[in-house]
Amino acid sequence: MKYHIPQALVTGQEKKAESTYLLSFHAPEIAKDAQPGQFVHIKTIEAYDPLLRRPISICYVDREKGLVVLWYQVVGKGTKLLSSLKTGDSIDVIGPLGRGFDTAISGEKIYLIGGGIGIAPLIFLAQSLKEENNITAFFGGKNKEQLLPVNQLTSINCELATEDGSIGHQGFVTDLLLRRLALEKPARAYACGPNGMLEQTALITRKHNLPLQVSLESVMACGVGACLGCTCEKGSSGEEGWVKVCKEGPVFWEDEVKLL
Amino acid sequence: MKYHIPQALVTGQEKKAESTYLLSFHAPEIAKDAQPGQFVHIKTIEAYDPLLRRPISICYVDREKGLVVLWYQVVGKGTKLLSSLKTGDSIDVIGPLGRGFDTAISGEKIYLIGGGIGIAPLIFLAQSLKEENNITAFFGGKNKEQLLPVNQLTSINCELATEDGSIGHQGFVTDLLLRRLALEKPARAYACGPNGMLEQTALITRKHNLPLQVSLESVMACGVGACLGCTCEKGSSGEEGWVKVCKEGPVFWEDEVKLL
Amino acid sequence: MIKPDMSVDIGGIRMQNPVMTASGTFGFGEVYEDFFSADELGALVVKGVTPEARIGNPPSRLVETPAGLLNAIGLENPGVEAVLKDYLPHLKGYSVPVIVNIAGNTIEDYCLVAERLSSSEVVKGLEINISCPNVKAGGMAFGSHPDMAAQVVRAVRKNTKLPLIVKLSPNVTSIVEMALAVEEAGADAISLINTLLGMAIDIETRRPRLANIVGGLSGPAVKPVAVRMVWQVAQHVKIPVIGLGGIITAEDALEFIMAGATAVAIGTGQFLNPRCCPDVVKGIFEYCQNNNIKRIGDLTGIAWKEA
Amino acid sequence: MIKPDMSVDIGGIRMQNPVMTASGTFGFGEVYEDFFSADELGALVVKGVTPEARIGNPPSRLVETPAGLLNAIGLENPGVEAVLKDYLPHLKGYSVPVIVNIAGNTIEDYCLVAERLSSSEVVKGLEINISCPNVKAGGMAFGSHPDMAAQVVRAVRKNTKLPLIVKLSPNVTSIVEMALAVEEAGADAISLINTLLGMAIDIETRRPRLANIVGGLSGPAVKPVAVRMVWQVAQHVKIPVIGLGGIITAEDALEFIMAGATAVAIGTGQFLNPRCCPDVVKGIFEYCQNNNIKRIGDLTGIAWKEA
Ligand SMILES: Cc1cc2nc3c(=O)[nH]c(=O)nc-3n(C[C@H](O)[C@H](O)[C@H](O)COP(=O)(O)OP(=O)(O)OC[C@H]3O[C@@H](n4cnc5c(N)ncnc54)[C@H](O)[C@@H]3O)c2cc1C
Ligand SMILES: Cc1cc2nc3c(=O)[nH]c(=O)nc-3n(C[C@H](O)[C@H](O)[C@H](O)COP(=O)(O)OP(=O)(O)OC[C@H]3O[C@@H](n4cnc5c(N)ncnc54)[C@H](O)[C@@H]3O)c2cc1C
Ligand SMILES: Cc1cc2nc3c(=O)[nH]c(=O)nc-3n(C[C@H](O)[C@H](O)[C@H](O)COP(=O)(O)O)c2cc1C
Ligand SMILES: Cc1cc2nc3c(=O)[nH]c(=O)nc-3n(C[C@H](O)[C@H](O)[C@H](O)COP(=O)(O)O)c2cc1C
Ligand code: FES
Ligand code: FES
Repeated sequence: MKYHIPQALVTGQEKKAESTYLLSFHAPEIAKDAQPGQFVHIKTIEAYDPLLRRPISICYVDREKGLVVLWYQVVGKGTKLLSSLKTGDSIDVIGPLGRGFDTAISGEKIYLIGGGIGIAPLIFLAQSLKEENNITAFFGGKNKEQLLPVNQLTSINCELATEDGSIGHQGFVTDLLLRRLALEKPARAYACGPNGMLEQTALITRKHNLPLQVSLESVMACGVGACLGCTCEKGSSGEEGWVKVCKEGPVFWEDEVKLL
Repeated sequence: MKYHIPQALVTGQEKKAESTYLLSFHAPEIAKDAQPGQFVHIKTIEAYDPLLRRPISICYVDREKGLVVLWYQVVGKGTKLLSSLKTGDSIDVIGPLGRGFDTAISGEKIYLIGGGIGIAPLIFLAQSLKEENNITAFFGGKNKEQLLPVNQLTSINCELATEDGSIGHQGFVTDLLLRRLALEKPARAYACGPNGMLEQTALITRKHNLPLQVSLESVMACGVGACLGCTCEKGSSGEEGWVKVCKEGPVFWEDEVKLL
Repeated sequence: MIKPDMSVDIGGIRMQNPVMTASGTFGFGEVYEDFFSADELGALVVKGVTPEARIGNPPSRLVETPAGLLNAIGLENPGVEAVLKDYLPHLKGYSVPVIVNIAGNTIEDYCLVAERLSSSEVVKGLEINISCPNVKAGGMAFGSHPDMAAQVVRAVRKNTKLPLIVKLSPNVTSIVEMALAVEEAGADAISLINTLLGMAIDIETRRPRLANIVGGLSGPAVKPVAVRMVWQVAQHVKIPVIGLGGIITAEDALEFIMAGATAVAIGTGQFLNPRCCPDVVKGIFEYCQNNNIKRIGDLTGIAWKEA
Repeated sequence: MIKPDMSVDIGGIRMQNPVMTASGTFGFGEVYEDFFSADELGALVVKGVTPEARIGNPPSRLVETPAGLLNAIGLENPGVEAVLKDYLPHLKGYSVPVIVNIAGNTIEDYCLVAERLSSSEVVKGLEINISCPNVKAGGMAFGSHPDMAAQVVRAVRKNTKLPLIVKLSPNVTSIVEMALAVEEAGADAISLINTLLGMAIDIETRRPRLANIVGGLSGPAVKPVAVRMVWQVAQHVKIPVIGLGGIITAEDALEFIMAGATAVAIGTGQFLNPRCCPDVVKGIFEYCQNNNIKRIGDLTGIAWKEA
C-alpha cells in the first residue's frame, strides 16, 4: 500500500552537521508499512519550481509514535526548501515507495556498508535486522561531523572511516571491509553510497562470493513506475534493457544492475 | 536613487486580521529616501515560481531606525510567501520606486480617502503631511478588524466606514466624504483603494472642484519603467495613449488617467 | 445545487467526465491503483505502443527545468503483441474507455499496430502519436508536415474502425494547418499538445544532460503555449479537441476547456499529485455547480464563443 | 589566476564581454542607470523601433505564468524620428556598442527605419525583429517563412552598412531552415529566441487575460526550448549566434554558450534582478577563471564540438 499524505506534520528538524539534517514527521501509515530500503517522495514547495518531488530514503521509523525520520543533505533547491521546514509545518509526502532490502534472513553474520548520506537507509535496515542477526556496519564519511547521526540513531557495532581521519580509520570504508573479510565470512552484505564506493564494494564482494544488495539513486519524476524516467542499466543477470529504480528498486541484488 | 537590497532583514511580521499583515524590515536607504506613495518591489522566493517581484506600497517608515513597514493582504501565492517570513529572515527588495504623492502643500485642509488595503500608502502620506496641514481621513473596509492597523500606525483624525457596520458608518467611505463636503471645502484630496471607490471619489471631487490625487495598481514586471507592461489609459489631460503606473505613477492627478 | 452533466463525447467515445490521463504518464493503467480508481476518470490513455518491443533511450532520461520536465524516454514499450497479451487483459476490469497511444517509424508500423489493437475488445479508441520528439526516425517527421500527417491518418483509418484521435506536435509553424490536414484525413478528434522540443546542458560536464541530447518539455512551463494552440485549433476544426500541457489543477483544466477543449488530459501533473486526475474531476464539477453550468460542454470554447 | 579574455565579435561589433540586454526589456538604456552602468555590458540592445510612433496594445499587457511571463506590449515606441532626436543622443555617453532593434509591417518599413538609423553615429548595429508575436500585421509573418525572412534581410542589407543581426521566432517547424535563409540573405548574426506564442484565460471572466488575446512567453520556462534552438542553429550556420530566453544566472548563460552561442542576451531576468546583466558578466568571468578557460570563445559550442 502506498499513501499520499498532503499534510504530514513535521515533528522535528535538527541540523546535525554542515548542510546535514534529521527531519521527522508524523505519518503513522507510512511508519507502519515501511520496509527498510524504501523511500518517501516529497513535494518541497506548493509552487512549481522546483517542480518534482524529491525521493528520500526512510532512515528510521517509530511505529508506536507513527514517526518517520529522514537523514538528508542539502545539495540543491529542493533539499534547501526541506531544511527550512520547522516543527508544526506540514509536508506533502508519498510513501512508502519502492522495493526495499531483502530482510528474509536470520541468525547470520551481516555486513552493512554505507558511505555519506548513503548510511541513511542502512540505519533502518539495522533497526529491523539486529534482533535476529549479527551485524557489523562499515560506515564512511568526509569527517566525524558527518557521521554524528549514526550514534544517535543506532547502537549497532560500527567500524568508521573518514576522509580526514577525524574519527576511525583514515581512508575508505572498503579498506575496513577488506580487512574484516580476511578474518571471517559473513552471509550477506548490504551497501548504499556513492557510485564509486558501490563499485569498489561489488568488486570485493564478488571476489569473496558474498551476496550483495545495493540501494541506488536516480533522478525521479513519478516515483511509482509510471514515467519510465528513472532507469538504470540491467546487470549480468537479465537481458538487455533497463530497470526502474523507483519501482524495481531502489534496492537491487548487485548482479541485477550494471554497477561496473 | 533606487536601491536593490537582496538581503534586507525582516524585523517583524504581525498578523492583524484575516489574511492581513504588517511586515517591517530594515532598509535604512529606502527608509531615508522614500516619499509617500512610493512602493517597494519584492522578490517573494528564490525559485522562479512565482517569477515576478510584487509591488507593495510603503505604509510607514521609521527613518531613525531605518525601518520600512508594509501593510498587505494575502491574495495569492506571492503575498502568501511574504506572510511566511519571520523576524530574522531576509527579503530581496528594490525601492523606493515610482512617483509618490505631491506633498508640496502646507497650511491646508486635506482629505485622505482610503479603501481596504488602499489605506496603506495614505498612512505614510499622513505621517508626512500632518505637521503642516489639517488632515481628515475617510477610511473604509469590510469590517472593524480590517481597519485595526490604522490606529496602530497613525493618530490622525479618521472617519471610518465598514460594510458590516462593525465600526463607524455602515456603508461607503464616499458617503462620509459627501457628508463632509457639504460642510467645508478642503484644498486637496488623496485617494487609494478599489477602482470602484476611486471612480466614485473622482465623480464627487470633480463636482466639488476638489483637486484629487489617486494611487493606482497594475500588474507589474520590472517596476522601473523598462518593460512597458504596467500601463493604464491616459486621462483627459493628455493625448491618446498610456501611462506607466510604475514610473509615471503609481500616483497620478485624477485627470492624468482615465478612471471613468 | 444543480448536478452538472460532466459527460463528453470524443469522436464516439462516451466519457463520464472530460478528464483523461496523458499517454506515457500512467503506465498501462496499473501504477496509480493505490491512489485512486481509474474508474473515476473520463478515459484512460495508455503508453505509446509500437509494433516491436522498444527498450527506449539510455539514461539519463529526465531533467527538471523551471516549472517543467524534459523527458527522453524514447517510446520504451513491450511491443503490440505483448501489450495485447500481458497488459490489456488487466484493463478489462475498468468501466471507463481505454485508449491506446500508437507510434511507429513508418506508415506501415502505425497501420499494423492499429489493426492488431482493433482485435481487442478492451480498446475503445486509438491516439495516433505523430509527435514524439524522442525517437530518431518517424514520429516527429510525420508531425511536422501536414501532408505526411494526413497520410498516416488516412492509412490508419483504413485499418481500423476505432475512433481515431490524432495527437499533434506543438513544434510547428502553423498548428491550425496541421489540425485541418488530419481532420480532412479522417481524424475523429485532435489532442494537443505533445511536448515542446527542448534540451539542457550540464555546465560541469559540458555535455547535454539527456543521453538522447534533446527531449520533450512538459509541465506548467508549457501551459501558455498549449492553451494558445487549443484556442487556435478549436476555432478552425469541427471535431473535438483534447487539451493538455501543464494541467495541475481544475483551474488549469477549465482554461483549456474555455479555450475550446472538449476534454483534457493530465501527464506531468500526476507526478506532482498522484490524485491529480480525480482532484481535477472534482474541481471542475464544483466550478460548474458554483457557477450554475448545466453541462460541461457549455464551457467549451466559451472564451471565444461569447466574445 | 588567469584573466580570461571575455571579448567577442558579433558580425563586426566588438564587445568587451558576451552579455547584452534583450530588446524591449531595457527601455532606451536609461531605466537601469540606478542599478549599474551600461558600460559594464557587452552591448546594449534597445527597444523595437518602427517608422511611426506606435501606442502599442491596450492593457492588460502582462500575465505571469509558472516560471514565465506573457507580454503583449505591441511594439509601443516613439517612432524612428523621435528615437533619433530624443533617445539616441543620450546613449552617446556609453562606451559600449548600441544596437537598435527594428520592426515594421512591410519590407519598406524595415528599410526606412534601417536607413534612418544608419545616419546616427551612436548606432553600431541593427537587430531585425521579424518575430514579434504581438502585432497583427507584419512581424510574425516574416518570421514564419524562410523566403519572406530572407526578403526582409536582403532589402534591409541594401539600405544600411551596419552589421545586421536577425532575431528569429521560435514558433516555427524548422529553426535551422529559417537561420540558413537569413544567413544566405546577408545576416551578420542571428539572435534567438524571441518569445513563444502563448495565452492565458481568466476562468472568472472567461476571457483571455491579455487584451491582445495572445502574447509572447519569456523567462526560465522557455529556456530549454531556446537552448535547443541555439544548439541546432549554431551547428548549421557560420555566422555568430546570440542566445537568449530565460537567462537569469551565469550558469544559464554558460548553457547557451556551450550550446553554440557567441553572446547572450537577458530580458526577463532583469525584472527579477535589476543587476542581472552585470552579475552574469561576473559569473561567466569567474567560471572561466575557475576552469582555466582563456577565451570565452573557447566555450562556444563546446557541448557538441568536443562530443
Ligand atoms: C531512492 C532514493 C533515496 C534517496 N535517499 C536520500 C537520503 O536518504 N538522503 C539524502 O540526502 N538524499 C537522498 N537521495 C538523494 C536526493 O533525492 C537528492 O539529493 C535530491 O533529490 C536533490 O534535490 P535538490 O533539489 O536538493 O537538488 P537539485 O537542485 O535537484 O540538484 C542538485 C545537485 O544534485 C544532483 N542530484 C539531484 N538529484 C539527484 C539524485 N537523485 N541522485 C544524485 N544526485 C542528484 C543534481 O544533479 C545536482 O548536481 C535519494 C535519492 C533516491 C533516488
Ligand atoms: C503600486 C502598487 C502598490 C501596491 N500596494 C499594496 C499594498 O500596500 N498592500 C497590498 O496588500 N497590496 C498592494 N498592492 C497589490 C499587490 O501588489 C498584489 O496584491 C500582489 O502583487 C498579488 O500577488 P500574489 O502573488 O499574492 O497574487 P497573484 O497570485 O499574483 O494574484 C492573485 C489575485 O490578485 C490579483 N492581482 C495580482 N496582482 C494584482 C495587482 N497588482 N492589483 C490588483 N490585483 C492583483 C490577480 O489577478 C489574482 O486574481 C500594490 C500594487 C501596486 C501595483
Ligand atoms: C515521461 C513522459 C512520457 C511520455 N510518453 C508519451 C508517449 O508515449 N506518447 C505520447 O503521445 N506522449 C507522451 N508524452 C507526452 C504527454 O502525453 C503529454 O502530451 C505531455 O507531457 C504534455 O502534458 P503534461 O504537461 O500534462 O505532461 C510523455 C510525457 C512524459 C512526461
Ligand atoms: C516586456 C517585453 C518586451 C519585449 N519587446 C521586444 C521588442 O521590442 N523587440 C524584440 O525583438 N523582442 C522583444 N522582446 C523579446 C525579448 O527581447 C526576448 O527575446 C525574450 O523575452 C526572451 O528572452 P528572456 O526570456 O530573457 O526575456 C520583449 C520581451 C519582453 C518580456
Ligand atoms: S520515477 Fe517514474 S518510473 Fe521511476
Ligand atoms: S512594470 Fe515595467 S514599465 Fe512598469
